Amino acid sequence: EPVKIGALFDLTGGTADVGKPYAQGVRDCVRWFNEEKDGINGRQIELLGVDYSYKIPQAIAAYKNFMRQGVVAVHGWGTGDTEALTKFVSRDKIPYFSASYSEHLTDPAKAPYNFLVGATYSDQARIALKYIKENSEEDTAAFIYNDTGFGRSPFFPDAENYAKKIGVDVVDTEIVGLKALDATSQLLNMQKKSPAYALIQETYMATSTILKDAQKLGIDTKFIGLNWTFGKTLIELAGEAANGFYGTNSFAMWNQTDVEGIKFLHELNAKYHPNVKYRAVNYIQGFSSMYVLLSALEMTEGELTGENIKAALESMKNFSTMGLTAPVSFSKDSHKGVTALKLYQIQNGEIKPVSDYISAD
Amino acid sequence: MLNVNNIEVVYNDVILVLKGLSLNVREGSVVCLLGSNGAGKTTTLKAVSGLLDSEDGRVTDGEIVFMGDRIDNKDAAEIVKNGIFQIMEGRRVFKDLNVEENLIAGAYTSPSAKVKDYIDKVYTYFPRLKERRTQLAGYMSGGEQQMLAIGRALMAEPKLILMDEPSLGLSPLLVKEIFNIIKTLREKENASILLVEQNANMALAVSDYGYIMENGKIVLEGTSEELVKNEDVKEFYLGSGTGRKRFRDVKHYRRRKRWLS
Amino acid sequence: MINKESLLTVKNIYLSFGGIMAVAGVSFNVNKGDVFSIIGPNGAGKTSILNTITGIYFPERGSIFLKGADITKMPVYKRPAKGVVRTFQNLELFKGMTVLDNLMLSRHSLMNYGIFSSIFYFGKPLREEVRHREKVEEIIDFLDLSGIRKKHVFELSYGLQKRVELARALALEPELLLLDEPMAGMNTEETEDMARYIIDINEERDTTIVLIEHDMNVVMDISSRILAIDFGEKICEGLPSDVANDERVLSAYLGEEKWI
Amino acid sequence: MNYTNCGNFKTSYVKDAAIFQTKFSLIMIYSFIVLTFIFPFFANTYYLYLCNTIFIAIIGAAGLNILTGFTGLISLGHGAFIGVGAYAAAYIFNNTDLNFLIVIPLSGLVTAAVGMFFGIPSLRLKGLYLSIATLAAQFILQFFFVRAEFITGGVSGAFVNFPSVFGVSINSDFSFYFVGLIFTIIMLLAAKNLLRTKTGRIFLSIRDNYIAAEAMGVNVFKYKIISFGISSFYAGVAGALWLFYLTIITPEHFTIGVSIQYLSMVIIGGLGSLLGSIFGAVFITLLPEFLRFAADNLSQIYPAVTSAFAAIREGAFGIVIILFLLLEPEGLAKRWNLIKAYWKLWPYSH
Amino acid sequence: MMDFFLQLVITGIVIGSIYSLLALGFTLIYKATGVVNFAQGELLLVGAYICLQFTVGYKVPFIFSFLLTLVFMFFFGFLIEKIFLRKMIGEPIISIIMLTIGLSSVLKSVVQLFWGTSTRTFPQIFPEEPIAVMDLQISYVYLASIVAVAVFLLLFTVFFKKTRVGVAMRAVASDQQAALSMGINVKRIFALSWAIAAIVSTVGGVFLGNINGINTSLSHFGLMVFPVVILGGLDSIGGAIIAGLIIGVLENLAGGYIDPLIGGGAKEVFPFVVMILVMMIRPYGLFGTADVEKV
Ligand SMILES: Nc1ncnc2c1ncn2[C@@H]1O[C@H](COP(=O)(O)OP(=O)(O)OP(=O)(O)O)[C@@H](O)[C@H]1O
Ligand SMILES: Nc1ncnc2c1ncn2[C@@H]1O[C@H](COP(=O)(O)OP(=O)(O)OP(=O)(O)O)[C@@H](O)[C@H]1O
Ligand SMILES: [Mg+2]
Ligand SMILES: [Mg+2]
Ligand SMILES: O=S(=O)([O-])[O-]
Repeated sequence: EPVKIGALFDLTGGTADVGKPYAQGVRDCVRWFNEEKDGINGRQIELLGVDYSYKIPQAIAAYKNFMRQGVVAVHGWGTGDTEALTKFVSRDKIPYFSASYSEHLTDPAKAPYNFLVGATYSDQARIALKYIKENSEEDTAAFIYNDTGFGRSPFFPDAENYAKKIGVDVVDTEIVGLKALDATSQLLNMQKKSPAYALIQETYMATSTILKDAQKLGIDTKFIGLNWTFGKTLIELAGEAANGFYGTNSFAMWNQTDVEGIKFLHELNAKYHPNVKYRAVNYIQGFSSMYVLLSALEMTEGELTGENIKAALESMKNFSTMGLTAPVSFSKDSHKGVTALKLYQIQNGEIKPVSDYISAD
Repeated sequence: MLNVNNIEVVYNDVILVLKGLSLNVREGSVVCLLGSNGAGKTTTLKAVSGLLDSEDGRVTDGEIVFMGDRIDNKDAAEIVKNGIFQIMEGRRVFKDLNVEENLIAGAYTSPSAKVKDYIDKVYTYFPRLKERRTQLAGYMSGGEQQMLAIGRALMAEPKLILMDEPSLGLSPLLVKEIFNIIKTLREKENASILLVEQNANMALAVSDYGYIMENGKIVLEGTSEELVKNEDVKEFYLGSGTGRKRFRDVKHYRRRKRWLS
Repeated sequence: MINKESLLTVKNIYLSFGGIMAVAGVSFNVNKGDVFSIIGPNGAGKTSILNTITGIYFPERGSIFLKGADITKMPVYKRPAKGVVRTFQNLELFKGMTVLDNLMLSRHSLMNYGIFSSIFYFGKPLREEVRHREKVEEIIDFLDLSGIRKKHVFELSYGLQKRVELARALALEPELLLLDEPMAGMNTEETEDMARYIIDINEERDTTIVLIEHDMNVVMDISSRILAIDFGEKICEGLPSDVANDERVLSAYLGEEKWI
Repeated sequence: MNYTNCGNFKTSYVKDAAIFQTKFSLIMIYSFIVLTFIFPFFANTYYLYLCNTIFIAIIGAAGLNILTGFTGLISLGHGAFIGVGAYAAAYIFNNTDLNFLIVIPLSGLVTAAVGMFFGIPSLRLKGLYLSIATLAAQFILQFFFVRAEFITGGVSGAFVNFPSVFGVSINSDFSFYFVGLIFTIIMLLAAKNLLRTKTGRIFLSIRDNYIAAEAMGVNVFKYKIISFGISSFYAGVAGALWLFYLTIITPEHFTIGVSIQYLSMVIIGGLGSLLGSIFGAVFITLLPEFLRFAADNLSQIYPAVTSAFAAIREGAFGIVIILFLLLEPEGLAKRWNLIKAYWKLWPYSH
Repeated sequence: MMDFFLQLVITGIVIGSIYSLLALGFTLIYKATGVVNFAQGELLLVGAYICLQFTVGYKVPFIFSFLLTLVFMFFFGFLIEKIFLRKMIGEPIISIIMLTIGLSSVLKSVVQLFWGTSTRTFPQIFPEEPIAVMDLQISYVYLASIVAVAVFLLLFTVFFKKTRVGVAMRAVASDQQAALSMGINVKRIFALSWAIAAIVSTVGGVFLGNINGINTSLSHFGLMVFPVVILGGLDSIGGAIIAGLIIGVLENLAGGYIDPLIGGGAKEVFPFVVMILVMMIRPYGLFGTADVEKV
């Protein structure tokens, strides 16, 4: 009898451009377990993947359907669905992984069954602030975000408090919509405060707008983007303007072939998808996240009940993801799997790591 | 030039409105079609002009032949090109176009070189329209709108004009004027006219031939002279003879026509 | 006639649209029990006068009195309650509703129950509905609409729709009924019927009538007084016989032919 | 259907105005209601979930139909009004000791007030201009949901605990089903009564010809506002139910997409028909589920084209709507009536 | 200080010109067919992707692929009308609105089917170096869009006032059946207006694509132009253009002056607030024609 796992993907909705590679990563991981690792201790894994188009009612419908089919865990996707399902998964005791890096979803007191592989937005912002503190002469920063749960999550109140704590001056905050065509007025206002760095929480399009307008206006603030701002697509969109842009990214990149996990994924793809020569970072995210979930299932003692899986997860300490992320640890007090990451920078159209692992404590 | 043979018209696939109706219009003649409300006069005209289609109506039986061509269930646009133009009931001017633009729209099927001449011609028939040439048609009074509707027809220089109650809502003076225009049209414009009217006195006066319909069928036809003399026509359409009548003396609301089928 | 009580008084009203003077200083007085007709060429301003009486437009100058009370600036919707109700020149019915609902709607202001109670339906709302339904049935009977009461208005022929409009106005139990070309588009027989209805409404239902109509046979026959206007101005007012022989009326409106 | 004078006027007129005209239809409807109460004892969570969303959708759609179908005011802000109800419910529930059964109508009232406020432009605006003003309401309210953190909890949303009544916690699809069902029945009955009496006729008259309505003594503006109010009340109740079902809401639940979805319900179901609102709500709620079911099954057979199926599914939703409009432009309610008429005449119909 | 203001205004005009383009297509369809097109954003999307396919996929030089796209979109608009909207002639306006909503999901899914969901970029077409206007750097894309707006404005004004087809289009918008009785081929007019609208929005889409790349989320501009078309008056070509510029400028001024006061976000709701206020004073927008309602 197979082990059933539910998965919510966005293949057609508002976040499909990153949702698709992520889903592929999840699927490949399952396939790898099934075909080469003998499933979960001999039981095949059945992945019930559902494209919910980033629509919450459809996510809930899919979840109810998972329950009907008897899944042991769910791998979700965005902030909206993860939040909407929090109450249900805690009631039903279903471990729930997702790619929503909002910190409030990693607090076991509020969301006992939610787990996250990857640094939370708040941690990413903390790490960026830490980097600013250590590398800049002037300790001033601005926050640029969009007015959604996703956009505000890293900054208010976490990054704000942390900046105060370590002595970085947040001199300005600006709102730039996710689909903004221009950010001139915001950047002009920001320029008046001339922060040394600005943290950006957006997706590719708005980030590109910001970087291009900043270049046009001759703004010399340096920009650090959180994980969704950062990737090869940005370089295509922003061109020249992307040069010098920093990103906080908890995952190894496709071109870091010195990392064991990346080398492994190259091989895996050569076998499964011989035509595919490049994988976006989202693929690696999806793969890593599922890898941790499946490994926890393997480690679970006794039946695969929610409580047992949760116990297995909470006992994970410094679990190695083959270098795809910093080692993963969960505990009864924290469901953040990863709290350290490297900063990357775009240099001449290439993404290069520019720091060692920095941890956010 | 127009032969309507035994047509049946059905709305929405269920409502049978015309039940085997036939009529003819000879070249250069004015033919009037009389009948009470709901008899199917408008429907008849629309069947000829192809406007039924836009109301989910269809000619299901019989044929309509115009100058040798079958035109039943053809496109309205094509029928206008063939030379039939319907002046619709209720004027139907383009409310938010001005007078001149309404006329230009009427000339859609005419050669563009002639549009200016036609406009001038309409203005000579209706000087009032010239005064109002830049006014939005929707804000004109009923009579003015009717003039515009007739003017639009002239813009297409049709061979056959179908007029649906052109005197509706017009002042006595204008009614006369409209009928004079009809006479003029026939003499100067060389147009044949199929005229639907409630004002039977006038209609029979300007027409050569008349049909009277009830309930989707022709119940009486004849030359206008014959019809004017017919007792039933006198009673129900002309109002006892020519003189005015005392409405207070008419005691019963509904009397029934003798030819009721 | 002299002792008749005055119902509607229009004093020197003006109304213009853009550059066009639709009504230019018209005054007249309608007494209780009158059939008061307004005639004039197309575009003379007849409908515009009606529109000022019913409040669709407010006159720019001048005033309108109903039973001595100034109603010049009263909003449209308050006037029916004062007894002023109209029909329209081009049918303005509620096409998607049944004939019955058209008439019942008219009586909404006479119905005495609130929105909240209506959600429970039984009790007062139901009693009121039945009471008003009875009144409406009287009118349906009177105008012989019983065969079509459950029909949607858009299904009806033009002539019937005209009659429904009259019925809808009657359902409001008006004191002053304003009719804008009720006979337009009707044949002789139907015109006779309509004339008969108007006479009965006037005499039996005790309703004062202001009538706009181009059918001179009717106007001359059933009016007690006639006002003739042209270019928004009064050209003549008086008894039918006076107006019919007035030179200016003849030249502006009737044409050469004598009507009486 | 012609009314015939048969002596006893009173009972005839009462009968003439009854919702269910024949004994047969009355029996059918009672049996149906009984069945709906028995159903949850035999159904699994997934089906109960679908029913629960359908209940909420029916109430919301009925509300929108009152405004759009009956009064003729097209609203593109219904989703936001539903949001107002949900947030109001969360706020009241968390800050008072009131039972959620009281909180639900209260949030309806709050939403009605907000709806009436956003109805004010109807004083001057007509037709499409007004609809787009309601679109503005949608965006302005969304902004409010995000920014008025002290009331709405901002972007991280509002939470409540599972409510309970008579000591029973409404924390499962099974228990919520009864709450949803009862509210749906009450709300539909109230709407039906409202619409078959004075107010309903006034709404229709405004829809059909507002100038004539005014000339017949209708205070058009007042009733437009009332229509906004009633419609929003329904939205508010739907929103409050949604909150208590989910116990957590964020601004993302009440986007323009939701407004459009409700609009499709009333159009597909049939404008100006309460029955249509029910059909529309059922149809639009089940359609994506059905399409997903189909897509999933097909993907299992042809896994290589999984992503193509995903894209097609979105389009299929559009296609179904388009087909509906092309084939059934007057909505499902119309078709239902035709079917009913057919069976009434059976076996004499051809 | 003045500099700041000027910069905001100029950026506003520049962005506004894109809004104008998008609004124009919308207004065209409304004017001729009375249809409020909720699939406007998707038309734009299809246009942009087609152009991308020509330039990137088939390596056609941009200017040719742009022209090819316009031709393609002309027929595409034509076809859409023929397949989907033709049958709806005469149905209630709200059903037609719904149909365009359905259409929007169909078009979106077609785009996803052919081009997927990842963000795609045009090759460098306009010079990357912006040019300086009054101390402000403006990209060439925006200049091109301003020029396009001016050209369209001129073309359409003449078209609707002076040409017979233009007048016929307005006649159709005013009363379809009466237009039919004039011999106006209503179906062709409808198709034509969709064809033209498809072209206009394609121009907007291609410019948008050149600013920041394209993915399916670009279709959301279809909704964002509502304040513009309403402010200008639904049926006014000039109105659409002027309102586009006004909204662009207001948005930026709001961003510049109000954002700092309320902590940001004004830029996005402000157009809607302005829209409502203007509508309360001018119910048919700045240049829209009032419904003729004579009784
Ligand atoms: N679009 C339609 N759908 C259904 N029935 C229709 C339609 N148009 C007309 N009818 C019906 O067809 C019959 C004939 O209508 P028609 O308009 O042809 O009459 P008419 O002789 O022109 O009457 P009137 O003198 O009132 O204009 C009427 O009973 C009418 O109800
Ligand atoms: N809403 C309006 N806007 C602009 N002009 C108007 C409006 N209403 C009426 N007019 C103009 O005012 C004048 C008088 O119109 P009105 O409708 O009162 O004429 P009428 O006497 O009723 O004519 P008819 O007998 O043809 O109905 C006309 O020239 C008309 O164009
Ligand atoms: Mg007729
Ligand atoms: Mg008039
Ligand atoms: O993606 S939603 O619009 O459904 O939130």
